[in-house]
Amino acid sequence: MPGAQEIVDWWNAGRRRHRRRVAALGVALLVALLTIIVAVHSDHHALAAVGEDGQWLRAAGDYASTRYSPLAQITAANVRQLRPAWSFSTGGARGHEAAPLVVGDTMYVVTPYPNVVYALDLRAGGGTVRWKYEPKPAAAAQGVACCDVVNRGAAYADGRVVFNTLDAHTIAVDARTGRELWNTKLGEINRGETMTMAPLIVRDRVLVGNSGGELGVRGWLAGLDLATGAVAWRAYSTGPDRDVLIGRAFRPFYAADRVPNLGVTTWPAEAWRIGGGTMWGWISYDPELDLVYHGTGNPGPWNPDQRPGDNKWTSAIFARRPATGEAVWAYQLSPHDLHDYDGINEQILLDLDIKGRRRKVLVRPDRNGYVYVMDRATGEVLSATPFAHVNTSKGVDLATGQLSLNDEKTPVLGKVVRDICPAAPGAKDWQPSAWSPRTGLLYVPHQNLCMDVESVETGYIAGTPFVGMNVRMYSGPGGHRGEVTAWDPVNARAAWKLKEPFPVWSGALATAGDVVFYGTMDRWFKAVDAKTGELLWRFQTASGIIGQPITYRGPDGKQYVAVLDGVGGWAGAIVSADLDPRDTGAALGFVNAMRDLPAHTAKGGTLWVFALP
Amino acid sequence: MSQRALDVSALPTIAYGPRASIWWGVLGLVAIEGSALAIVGVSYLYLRQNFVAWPPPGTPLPALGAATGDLVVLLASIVPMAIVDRLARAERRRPVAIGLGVMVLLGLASLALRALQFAGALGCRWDSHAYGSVVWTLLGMHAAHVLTSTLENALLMAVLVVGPVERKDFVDAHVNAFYWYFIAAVWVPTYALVYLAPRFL
Amino acid sequence: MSSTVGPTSTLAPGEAARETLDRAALERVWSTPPGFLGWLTSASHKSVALRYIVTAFGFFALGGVLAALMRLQLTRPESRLIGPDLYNQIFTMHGSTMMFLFAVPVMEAFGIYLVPLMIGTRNVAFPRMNNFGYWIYLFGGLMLWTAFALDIGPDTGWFAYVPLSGPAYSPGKRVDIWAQLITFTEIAALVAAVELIVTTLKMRCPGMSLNRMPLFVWAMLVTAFMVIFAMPAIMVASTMLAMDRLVDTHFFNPAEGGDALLWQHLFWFFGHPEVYIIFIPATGFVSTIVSTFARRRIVGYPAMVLALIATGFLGFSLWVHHMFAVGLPQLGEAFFTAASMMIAIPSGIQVFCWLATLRGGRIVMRAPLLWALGFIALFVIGGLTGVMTAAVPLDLQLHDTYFVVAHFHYVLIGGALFPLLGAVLFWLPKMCGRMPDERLGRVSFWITFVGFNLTFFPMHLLGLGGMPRRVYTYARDAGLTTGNVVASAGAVVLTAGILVFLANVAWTLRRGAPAGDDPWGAETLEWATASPPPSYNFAYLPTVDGQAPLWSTQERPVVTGLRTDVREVLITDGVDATPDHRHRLDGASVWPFLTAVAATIGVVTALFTPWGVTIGSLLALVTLTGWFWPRGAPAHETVEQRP
Amino acid sequence: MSRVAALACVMLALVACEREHRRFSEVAPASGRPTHVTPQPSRNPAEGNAWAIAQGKQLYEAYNCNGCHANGGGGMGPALMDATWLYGSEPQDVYTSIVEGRPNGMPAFGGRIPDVQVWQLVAYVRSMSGQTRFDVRPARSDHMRVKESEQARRPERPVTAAPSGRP
Amino acid sequence: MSRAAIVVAAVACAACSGRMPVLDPGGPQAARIATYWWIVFWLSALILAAVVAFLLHTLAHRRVAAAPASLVEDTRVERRLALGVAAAVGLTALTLVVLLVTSVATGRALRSFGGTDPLTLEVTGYQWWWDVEYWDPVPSQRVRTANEIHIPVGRPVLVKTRSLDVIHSFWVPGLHGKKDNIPGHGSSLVLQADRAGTFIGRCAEFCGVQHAHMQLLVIADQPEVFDAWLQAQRRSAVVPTDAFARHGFDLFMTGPCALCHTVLGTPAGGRRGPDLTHLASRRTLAAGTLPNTVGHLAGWIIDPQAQKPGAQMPGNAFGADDLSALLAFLGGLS
Repeated sequence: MPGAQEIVDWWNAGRRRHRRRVAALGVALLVALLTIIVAVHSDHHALAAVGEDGQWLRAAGDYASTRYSPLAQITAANVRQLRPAWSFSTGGARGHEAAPLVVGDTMYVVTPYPNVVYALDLRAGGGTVRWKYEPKPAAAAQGVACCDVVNRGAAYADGRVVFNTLDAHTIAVDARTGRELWNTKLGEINRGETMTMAPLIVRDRVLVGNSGGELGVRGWLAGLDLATGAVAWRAYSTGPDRDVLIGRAFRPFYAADRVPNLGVTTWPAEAWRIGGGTMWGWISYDPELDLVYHGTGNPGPWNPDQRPGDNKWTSAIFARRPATGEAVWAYQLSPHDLHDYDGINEQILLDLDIKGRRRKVLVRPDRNGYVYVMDRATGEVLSATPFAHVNTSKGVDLATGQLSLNDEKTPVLGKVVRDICPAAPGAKDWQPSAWSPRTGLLYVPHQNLCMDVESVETGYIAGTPFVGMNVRMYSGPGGHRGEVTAWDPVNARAAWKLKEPFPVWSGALATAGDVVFYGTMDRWFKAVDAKTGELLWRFQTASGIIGQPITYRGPDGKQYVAVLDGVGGWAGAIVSADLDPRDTGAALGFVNAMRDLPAHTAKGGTLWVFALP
Repeated sequence: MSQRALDVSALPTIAYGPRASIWWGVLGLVAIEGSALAIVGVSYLYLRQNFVAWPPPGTPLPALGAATGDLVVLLASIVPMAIVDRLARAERRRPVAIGLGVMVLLGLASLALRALQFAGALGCRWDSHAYGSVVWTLLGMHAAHVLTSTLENALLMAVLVVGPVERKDFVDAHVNAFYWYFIAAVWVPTYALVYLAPRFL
Repeated sequence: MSSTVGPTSTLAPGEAARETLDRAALERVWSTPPGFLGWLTSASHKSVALRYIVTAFGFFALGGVLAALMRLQLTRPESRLIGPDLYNQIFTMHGSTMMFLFAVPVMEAFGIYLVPLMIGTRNVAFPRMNNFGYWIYLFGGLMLWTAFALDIGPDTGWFAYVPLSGPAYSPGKRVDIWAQLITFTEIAALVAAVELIVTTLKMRCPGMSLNRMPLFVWAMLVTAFMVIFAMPAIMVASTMLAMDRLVDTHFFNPAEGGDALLWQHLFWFFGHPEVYIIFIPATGFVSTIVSTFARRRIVGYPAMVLALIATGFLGFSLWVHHMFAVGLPQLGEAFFTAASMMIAIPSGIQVFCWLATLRGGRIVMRAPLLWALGFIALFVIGGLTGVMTAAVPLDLQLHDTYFVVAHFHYVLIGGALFPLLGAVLFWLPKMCGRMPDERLGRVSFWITFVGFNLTFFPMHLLGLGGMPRRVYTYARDAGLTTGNVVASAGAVVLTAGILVFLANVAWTLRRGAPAGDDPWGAETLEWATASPPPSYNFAYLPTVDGQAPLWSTQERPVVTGLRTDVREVLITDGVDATPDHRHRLDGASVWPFLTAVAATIGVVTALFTPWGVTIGSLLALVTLTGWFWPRGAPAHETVEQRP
Repeated sequence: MSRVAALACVMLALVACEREHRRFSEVAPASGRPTHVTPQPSRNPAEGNAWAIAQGKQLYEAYNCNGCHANGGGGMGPALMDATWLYGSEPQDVYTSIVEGRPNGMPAFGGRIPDVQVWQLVAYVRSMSGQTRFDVRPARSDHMRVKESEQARRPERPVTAAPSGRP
Repeated sequence: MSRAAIVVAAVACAACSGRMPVLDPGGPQAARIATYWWIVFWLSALILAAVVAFLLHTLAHRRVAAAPASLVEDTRVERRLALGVAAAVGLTALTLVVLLVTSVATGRALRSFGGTDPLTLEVTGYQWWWDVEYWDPVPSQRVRTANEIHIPVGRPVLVKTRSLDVIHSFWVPGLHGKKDNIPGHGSSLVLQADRAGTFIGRCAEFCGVQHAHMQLLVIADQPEVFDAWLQAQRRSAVVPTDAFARHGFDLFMTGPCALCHTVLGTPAGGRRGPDLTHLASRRTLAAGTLPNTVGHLAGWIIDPQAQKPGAQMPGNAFGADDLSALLAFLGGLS
């Protein structure tokens, strides 16, 4: 509960905001105009580059979601000398999945619930707290957060740091002072809605979506006004076309998807209202086509018998106009999803030579185990190749775009179906990949898990889980639970693969020094050779790492690498939430695969910044 | 009038094999327990139909080592048991007692090997799934027979050592042998079902 | 009918003195020790069997009270007399008591009593086991009824279908009690079966080759074999159920690969033969009674024997007709329909043979025969409705309705209880030495017969009217009220009939006229000795040379040379009953009782924890050691005596 | 004979223990929807009753308790099968948690779940870590094997711990 | 005596058959079975009559017993008796063959019903009520209801049975025999009504405490009536506008009801109890236990255990005003 003084402050802030609305609008228009000009004049490098300035303005680094930095001070040759420059404890003890942001000489860190934002001054060579912002989200939100109370980071634009709180607010604070600029409530935790994703800011739009696919939440992506926080549009993932913002411009590539109101007719009566399709993952933006790309989460409940039909548009990819939210195309990766294969993974926007033709593609390593290479202008699937052990499906028919399922692995009501690979977290969950234009490889951190499931009938009770599946996960073939795969999207094959004992639940980072960074749940922060995967350097942190490593150029001109430790998330909930491993179904079955994690790490929450000496 | 009385006083008081009523009693026991094991075996095959893979994924094929050792021990034990049988018919107290002692050791060896099978070779628990349940039950039932028979042998050995010894004790040794043949023999189909069948089914 | 037929002694006059001497010695050796200890330790087949019979009738009375309660509840629609929870316990207890604690034990008890007498030997083959079996049976019954009194009575039907009886839907110990009851009764029944088989095969008097065995002994032999092959199925199934409930195995958990239908297969693989286990001994009663009162041998003895054996085999091939409604492949349906109908042929053979025997005989109309005749009429009805339910299409309508309730009560009461009551009247003179009252016997028959039909015939119509089984109430407007009222009224009459019968028995025991050795002029060997028979049955074991020894006018030799100072019996060859060797039987001992106590402790503890099995086994190890430990055998049999 | 038996039954039933009794009628409510904790019995009537605990187990699934707390191992909500009790392990404490909710996410079910069912849930929740009598705890359910059944659980000594890492 | 019983029974059968759903078939399947029944019945009656007559004749003309029984037999008599037995057995076998053939033929006929365009239902048995789903290729057009099945006259209906708790058995005696709903096993049967009317169905397999009160109604309507009904069932409920019923709606959603029941178009999505979206259009409550009137509904909500002890629905403490409001809302769910 916020204190009385804070309520008063908040109220006053609102009034001041009102007074400045006109000014803000003007600024916004100006910024928008400038952005459009920049966008129009940018070549394809604009997609790929974090600015040469060495800043890190959004969780994915750039609009194309490459997580590639052109900084090259740290190289494969010298990375062995990397050592901690400084560290900072966030005070949190839950899963830290966020990417720090670096804007100028300030670093911004969002913690998991209670979603404190720290601005750290980088000038003194270490992290002194410049300001701290505490949004005080409702405590009850913890009870509806499906998979730990994580937050995946903030976004910066135009002097504002924008982030989401667990209790479904989007908040913008002044990057310089930490003063709250606006605070928009977007969801209702009593209905199970939370927000964990990192916003993406495109021009004057803040794009955010909700979490809660396990609680019968109806998923949406909203476009907020950057200046005021007002909701400009909200695009639902299910329901009638007008709710999904499917209009005349909508032209999916596959004919079967061009039928009106599929968001209603592919569900049992009214089930789309509680059908999931939440948007808690990654959004990419192509300024040239002026399209944002985002996925949608799993349909609810997990028990597929309760939702016959394709369940459009869950587990799908949308291309939308950022200004209006209008859908341009959509493609459902896992129609009538059977195994919680959310479609929320990152789409990396690249220009590649596919079969001898330069194409604007979107590369999506999906939870269902396939790397999709799609034409991002039309939504055509160019290739879909498994990058992990998959037995739930037999491939994607490129003519129809249909995933061909393996009937043997379909959950059956009241019966255990065994050896389903990949497991519910998919071949790859939220953890984002990195792309290096230098090697032409996509570095995919992911897991190698299989599961047994039994679907059971479940009722919808607002604000409580709506899952209907007993799950028991365990390691996949080989016995290791995590993998990092370097994927060549042009030739649709893996260049190399690293095996990790635990799921690689952290993001990846690629740099121009041909080093790829990632962290492991057993506390190692690792640097590997981008070309060969050879382990070059590793450092043991205080807690397991599930955060997103970033790199930046400090005020002193040196290249730094930063990552948050703090084990947790769905995979690490056994540690962060003290779950009991004797229940193989705990944390939706993930605990069974992570019984030994408490022996390798403890709770924590520390920012680590590394540099060459 | 000579056939008005049928004098049986000259008949012997001890008989072996199907002539002895206790032999028939043990045959009845064998029939009952054979049926019970057969029914569990049939249940095993019935439950098999509910599985795509057998044993189910996550459970390894039952390891052959200890079970095959068990097979060897049990089959080999038929020989000393047959010798005891023959000695019993000759009503030789000391050798029979010694032979029964050997049988007790062999029974314990079989039980030790069975413990190894439960401990690791099956790769699952009785409460893991129906496969685990039926396999544990099959092996457990058979182990219970081995245990019972071993205890019987031990008891009889004790009687022969301590005394007083009756002639019928040799009949008991003889039917113990008969029962043991059954136990050893029935391990062959049990072994085949539990350890070999999943490799072909 | 006081005239005795056939000689009671075939001894030469000069041997009278020795006979007296032998009788005294035999009595000393064979009699049961007096007092309470004797009661616990008895190794006499007759005293154990009588205890069995009395106990079984005690449970019959209890089961009858439950039946009366059910009829009371169902007299009115929407009755709130008995709530559903108690009602479910009541009908489960009724079925379980009648099947497990009355019908099977009482039939085997008659076998244990009569078979040694009928085949001319002194005792059963394993007298201590026999005693052990009784105690197990008694403790099982007491446990079940104590549990019922404590509101822990099983409530999922005598068939205990999973998943309803499984751990998820039957919390508490109610079903565990049922599963353990099965353990008890199966042990008792199996012990008795082995007992009967070995006794029959190895202890028949010289000359009684298999083809001269009385039909009742044949019936018991077939029954015993059926027990041996049917009981293991329920033993395995109930153990699986108990394990599912206690140690979390998954035999019947559909989620983890178990199967609810596995239970049904195993249960009915036992459950259907169970009906024949009850019915076949009854045919033995009927054959005996019909033959006696028709004053002639049964027509078609070989056909009768073959029919019994055929019934024994066929009884195992038609369990699936209890499961037609689960949906079977068409071929399976046809097969099991055919098998189920086929069993009407051996039953038909028996009925026709009895009719022919009556036709060809000179009928002496006495009360036991009346019960047998009532049996024929009722059994034909039950058999015909059985054929109806054997047909898949019709069964789909009739299954699990009151039609089936009517059907199997015609088969079990008409087909087994009527002959049993006839048998009680028939053998009562042998057992207690006194004659039952003929008039009361007839009156009780007619009241029972009318009451029975009044109770159960309307149930056919109720079933056709859509009344399912095992419902504790029915709707006012369901059109079922009249039938139920009639049935309940019939139940009153039926109860009255049974009470009159019991009164007759009570009267007989105290006031009945002395019976003499063979009051009915019957033909089998039990009538060749005194009523009641002495502890050693026969002073000299008889020999036979035909099927009806007591009707034979030829004198037969008796067996001499058996020791009288120990419990020695004659073991003969299994097929043609030529003397083989003399065999000493065990005498009275307290260890069987203690072993039964140990087993009971184990089984009751196992209701709560799997360690109960270990505890029971350890206790049983101690008592069994005591049981088998030699204690001063006669000198001539110790090894040291041998040169 | 039968009358004596019937009489004996009645006598025994009078002194019978209550471990199996099924109190259907008790589910009938007494008063209006409670907004606050209703007067509580000094002893949870469901605690020693096998049927009531089994009902609690069914309700635990029906009311989605397992959605957050899984089968006792936890997930969105804390583990219930361990020895750590954030808000106390006594029946009253658990009752209060269910009826009033707890600030860190446990919703209040007061007025939604009738009192008798709450007590059944309380008894079941406590049985998960072996706090109730062993002979009334549930056996496995007809579902995937997710853990050892409650009846196989050795009782753990309850420790009340303040919610850690949760301000 | 038994002959008299048979006569009485035969008369009773003839008299009551109008009230006996098994013998009063409403469709071709039940008619087939009824036909078979009459074949078996009359054959059985004949056999029984013959046996009893023979027995009575034998008794009436019995020879007086000579004192001792004799083993001396008249071979001619023996031969005659043996022949008689053989003939009777032969006749029995013949009868059985007839019955077997007709049985298999009837079974075959029952399987052959179906047609190309059956109405498909999935019926799930629960302790102690029925969930019914009408299948449609378009998922959003499927209809869920409970304890009451409407079918069109003259069209075959494919009923798929299943259960998720214990074994139940779906039985509508006026239309067909029963089919078990067994957890872990699916099964199905085809039935058809040839005339409009209401057929009472029920659970025929013992399924626990309230097995007695687990009925369902099958209402056969003319096709156009049925289509209209089905169309109406596809409509979701609307939030009531009038304040009183709106209060009832709020009580439903925020109180205990929504935890277990579904009302389409509202946040209530429970699956533990029957779907109530069209409650007011149904004829009975609590799986055929009570007529669906306001009074019964009120009593049922407050204290279901009085009507159906052991049922899953608990009693609910509603004050008089709240209860009226709730009833007003429920009354609008047509």
